[in-house]
This record gives sequence, C-alpha cells and structure tokens, in this order.
Amino acid sequence: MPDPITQIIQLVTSTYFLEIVVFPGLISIAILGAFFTWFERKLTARVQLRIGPSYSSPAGGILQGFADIIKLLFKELIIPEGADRFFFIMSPVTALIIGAALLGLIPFAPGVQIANVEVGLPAFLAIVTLSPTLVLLAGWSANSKFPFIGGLRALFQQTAYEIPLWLSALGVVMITGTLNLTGIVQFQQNNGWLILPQALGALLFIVTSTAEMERLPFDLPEAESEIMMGWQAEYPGPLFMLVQGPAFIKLYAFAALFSTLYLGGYLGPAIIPPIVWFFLKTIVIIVAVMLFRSTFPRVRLDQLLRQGWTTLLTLSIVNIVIAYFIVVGVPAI
Amino acid sequence: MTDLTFLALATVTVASAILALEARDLVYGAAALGITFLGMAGLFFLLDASYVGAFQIAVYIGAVVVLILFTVMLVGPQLGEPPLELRRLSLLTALLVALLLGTAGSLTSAAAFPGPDNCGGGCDLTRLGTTLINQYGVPLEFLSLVLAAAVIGALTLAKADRKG
Amino acid sequence: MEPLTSFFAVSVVLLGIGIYGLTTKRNALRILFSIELIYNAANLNIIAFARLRDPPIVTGQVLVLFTIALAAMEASVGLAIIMLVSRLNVDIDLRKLNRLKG
Amino acid sequence: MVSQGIPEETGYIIFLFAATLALVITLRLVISPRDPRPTPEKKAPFESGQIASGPGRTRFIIQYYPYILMFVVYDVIAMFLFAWALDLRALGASGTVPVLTFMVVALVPLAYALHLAGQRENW
Repeated sequence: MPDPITQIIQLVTSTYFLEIVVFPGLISIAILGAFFTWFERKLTARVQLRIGPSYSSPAGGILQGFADIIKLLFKELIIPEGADRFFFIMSPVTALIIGAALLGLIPFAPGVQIANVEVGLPAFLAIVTLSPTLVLLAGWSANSKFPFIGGLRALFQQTAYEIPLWLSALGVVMITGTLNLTGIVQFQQNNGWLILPQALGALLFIVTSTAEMERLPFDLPEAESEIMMGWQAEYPGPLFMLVQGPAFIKLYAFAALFSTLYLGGYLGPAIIPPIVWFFLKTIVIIVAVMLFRSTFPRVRLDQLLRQGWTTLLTLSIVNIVIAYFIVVGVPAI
Repeated sequence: MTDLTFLALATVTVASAILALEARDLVYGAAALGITFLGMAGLFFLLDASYVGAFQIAVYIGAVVVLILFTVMLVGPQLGEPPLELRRLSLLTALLVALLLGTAGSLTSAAAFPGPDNCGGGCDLTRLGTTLINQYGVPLEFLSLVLAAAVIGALTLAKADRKG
Repeated sequence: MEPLTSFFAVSVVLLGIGIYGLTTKRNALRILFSIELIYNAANLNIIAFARLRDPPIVTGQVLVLFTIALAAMEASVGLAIIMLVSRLNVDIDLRKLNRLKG
Repeated sequence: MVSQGIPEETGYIIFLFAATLALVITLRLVISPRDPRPTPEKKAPFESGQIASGPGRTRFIIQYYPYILMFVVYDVIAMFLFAWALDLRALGASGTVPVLTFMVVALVPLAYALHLAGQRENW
C-alpha cells in the first residue's frame, strides 16, 4: 500500500480522531454553542427584567438554540447581486476552521489536548490575528455598503486591540518562562495562580479579548442599531449560522485561554475531576463577558481606537514592568 | 520517502504563490499571498522552528496582508490592471526561471542532505532570547531605529496635506 | 522527516516565481508581492540550513526574525508610497512612474 | 498519538477544513431550498428598505490609517519582546538595557503617529 494512504488510514482509525470529532472537537462545540446561545439570551433578558426565550421546551426554552439552528438551516441561500461568491462563502468557512483551531491548542485536562504545540500561546494569538483579514474580505465580498463599513471597522478595531492583548499575555510569559500552555499550567501548580501577581494583566486581557470577540461594549463591526449587523448584514440563513459559529467559538476559546493563563486551567482540589474545574472556570469567564454585554453601552470608533492605543497600551507596559520586577527584583518567587 | 504533510504544504505554497502573481483581481492576489505565507509558516513548523512559524503568521498574515488588502481595496477601483508586457523581458525571465528550476531539480536528485530528526521536546526554543539579546543586541537597536523610521516615513508619505 | 533538500527546492521555486514577477509585472502591488515572495524564499532557506546542524543552531531563527521585521517595514513603506501615488491620480505602473521627485 | 508521518496539528486542520466544506456543500445541495427564478429585488443589496443606489464598495474609512500602520510596527516589536520574555529568567537584569533602549526608540514614533491620527482632516 502506498505510504500516504497508510498514514491517512492510521489517522482516521486513531483515538485522536475521536478527540477531534467528539470531545474537545466539533460535536461538543456545536452543542455548547447552541446551549450558550440560549443561556446568553436568557441571562440578558433576566438582567433587563424580561423573560427571554421560553417556548422551545418546558425547562425555560433551553432548546431554543437548537431550534434556531434548524430554522436557519432550512432558509434559502441568497447571494446578493454583484457579490464575490468565493469570498462570500469561504470567509465564514475559514473563520470557523480558525476558531476550531484555537480550541485545539487549549489543554482541557492533563492529556486532553488536541495539539500540544511548543509555542502554544503565540500560536493562539497568531491564529487570532487571522480573523480581521477574513472579516474584511467578508465585508468586501458582499458588494453592499453596510457590510463594507462593518468589515473596515472590524479591521481597525481588532488590529488596535491586538497589541495590548499580546503585551498583557507577555507578562505571563515573563513570569513562567515558557510559551507552552501546558507548561504555564504546570508552573501555576507549583507557584499559585497567576491572577494574583498579574491582576492588571488579567484585567487588560479580558478587556482586549472582549474587543477581539466583537462583543457588546466593543461590537462596532456589527452594531445592529447603526449599521445593521455590519459585515454580517447580507448573509442568508445557513451562512449566517456559519458566521455565528466562530463568534461563539472565539468567546469559548478566549475564556478557556483566560482560565489557562490566569486561573490555573484544570488545577483545583481533587474533589472533582480536572476537566470539571476547567469548565467551571471557563463558564465563570463566559458569564462575566455576557454580563458586560447587558451592562455597558457601545463606544464610538474613534474613542475606541484612541483608548486602545493610549490607555490600554500604557497599562500593558506598566504590567510588563510589574512582571519584570516580579522576576528580576525578587528572585525565586 | 515523501512526507504527505510536506507535499501538501509545498504544493499549496507554490500554487498560491503563482496565483498571487497571476490572479486577475488584486484582492484574490493578496489573499493568495496570505495563503503562501500560511504554507510557509507550516514549513517552518515542520522544520521545528515553531516560534518563527507563529510569528510568521502574526506578522505576515496578521499585519502585512491586512495592510495590502486595505491598500488594494482603497486604490483598486481607480487602478485598472495595466496589460502585461512580456515581450521585453520574457526571454531573460524564462531562462532564469528555467535555471532555478533546474537547480531545484538537481538538488532533489543529488545526494540528499540528511534530514535530522528526533528534535522533539522544544529544542527549537533553546536559548532563543539569550542569543537574541547577548549576540544580536546591537542589530536589535539598529532595527528599532528602522522601525521608528518606517513609522514616521510611511505616515509622512501617506498624509494628505502636503504643504512642506 | 523530509530530507532538507526538498525544503531547498521549495525555496528555489519560490525565488524563481518571485524573480519572474519582478521582471514581468508592471503593477507596483504585484512587484511588492514578488519582493515578499523572495523574502520568504530566503527565510525558508535560512531556517532549513540552520536545521542542518544537529542540534540545530538557533542563530538561523534569530536571523529570520530580523528579516521578517525588515520585510514588514518594507511593505508598510511601500504601501504608503503606493497610496501616495494613487492619491496623485497617476496609475501605479512602475514603468511609467519615473518622476517621484518634488 | 498518531503515526509519525503526520503531525497532529496538520491532521486536525485538514479534517476541519474537509468537514466544514462538506457541511456547506450539503447545505447548498440538499437542505437549502432553491428559487429557480429569483426576482431582482431578492438579489438586491440591503439598504434598510431603500432601493440600493450606486456601487457597494464606496464608503471607505481612511481616516484611521495611522492606527493600522502602527499595528504593523508594534506587531514586530511584540515578536522580539516575546523572545526576550521567554529567557528572562536566564538573562536576568543583563538584558534590560538593550530591551529598554529598543522599546524607547520604537515607542517614540508612537507619539507622532498618535498626533497625526488625532488630526482627522489629514486623511
């Protein structure tokens, strides 16, 4: 048998394949996505003293996300006149792949990790930098005014908040001395969670990653009250579902990265298994980010960019200085 | 033996490099250039230079391709592709490309450089920062001057009012 | 592990494509693409040769970090020039663009 | 663990790509209904109920160009800072002076860029 075919067969028949398909991989992402869509709507509704989705099942409409998926799947695919079909379809597809590749880098529990890359943290952040390109292409391809404005806004916003994000993560690298995400968790096993020495860094990280996720205080690219969902405006039902997928995966992946970097990942007392600890921490972060959405009003684009390049950049440099003194000034913390 | 991953990455890289130059629409060209860079990052990962690979993605695709796309979308409508002018230089180029491809062919058929393996476990990061700071500190300072000059120069060039 | 010659071959092919674009294209953006391709070919070559030693020497990677930085700066200044030229309502055909002075 | 030939990451990416592409093709061919003769209104771009006018890719935001240029430069700076941070324990205080000079020299143009970005009539 030729060698490549053997390799493919070996790949398909391994437990690794199961990992991709079932647990950290696709099916669990889809189920969690549908669940959190419902959860976010319910939470926002309760904050605003509304009831929220309640019809889809007895338990408070918990199946609403699945109902939405089924509804969107059976919509007609309309591609607007003059749109660039290739980029119009390929950018959400590629964005979904990129989002899933983010989750492959996260250590969910000891050994439960799809790709234990030596440079896990920069690889994660580098994959995140791919998304402005795709959003810009998606906005451009629709040949319509709102999507193009949204795509350009996404470009400016995500590039402006990229640098404070990198620099806040730099503090963690300075203290742990490794770029490997599993290595960072193991460091915290011996030295305590990094949220204590890196409190400023953690705050910066969550603010900038909210901007990267385009969620509500920073959701200018899809501001539904001014530019009609921005770059997503022209997407028909099934493709709109594909566009919403990466948005959720990014939230999930950033929350998972936050708990890996600052909250000790899967560490915790051995009463409950590590993976439950991991999900508890991740869900706390997800709920916090969802509460941002129902708490803060949207900012303006020029204020957003200016603050990103002045306040946040200054604070992240202050954070680097703090990390520097922790490592060099006080030997062996 | 030929590694499947390598073969796929090399094919994608070379094909999209050709596409980047030959695609009629410049936006497609820029996107193809991005895919070339991505394939190159994959080749870096195969060579155990994962740090360089990660920053290849971040700097080239995250920054350079975005800037290229922005410029293409800005100037593209008023651009119009000028027709190819192959007559003058085609012979020279054809010869040169043939020469290079010939070199490539003879390289692959010649006695192979041994492919070093068993580099698992992060040998790619050993003393990267130490080498950078201790041996290449002075070039680093010059590079910061280059960065400063690039920011100031590019902004001054792109600025709209040109009174001075 | 693939033998290193294959990586050299990819590098040479990319260099050839880059030189081809540099000589035959007239659009300034395409020429910029070609230059970036040549940079990448050089980077791949450096990384592959650094891998030749066992254990691999890390200097090659440091050198490639420098070339990546320089290529990014070159692209940003080049694109600023292209923007300037397009603002002056000249088409960006480099064979005609020979009076960028004053 | 998989065979030695394919690194795990590559298999992951290839698989995801195939799966998503298959999903889209399935959507297009099987599930999603088709309209054999779409009217022009159906294919028109969305402009809040108005009749779409003019080309779609015109509203270009140029006035924030300095910010994206700054991103290109500071991405490069982050690349070197990560290399330094990785070996900070080994380097100790000895690496401080080169890195500090590097950062100061590279951050000075930021002030100029912010100044230019503030003058929005320039762009």
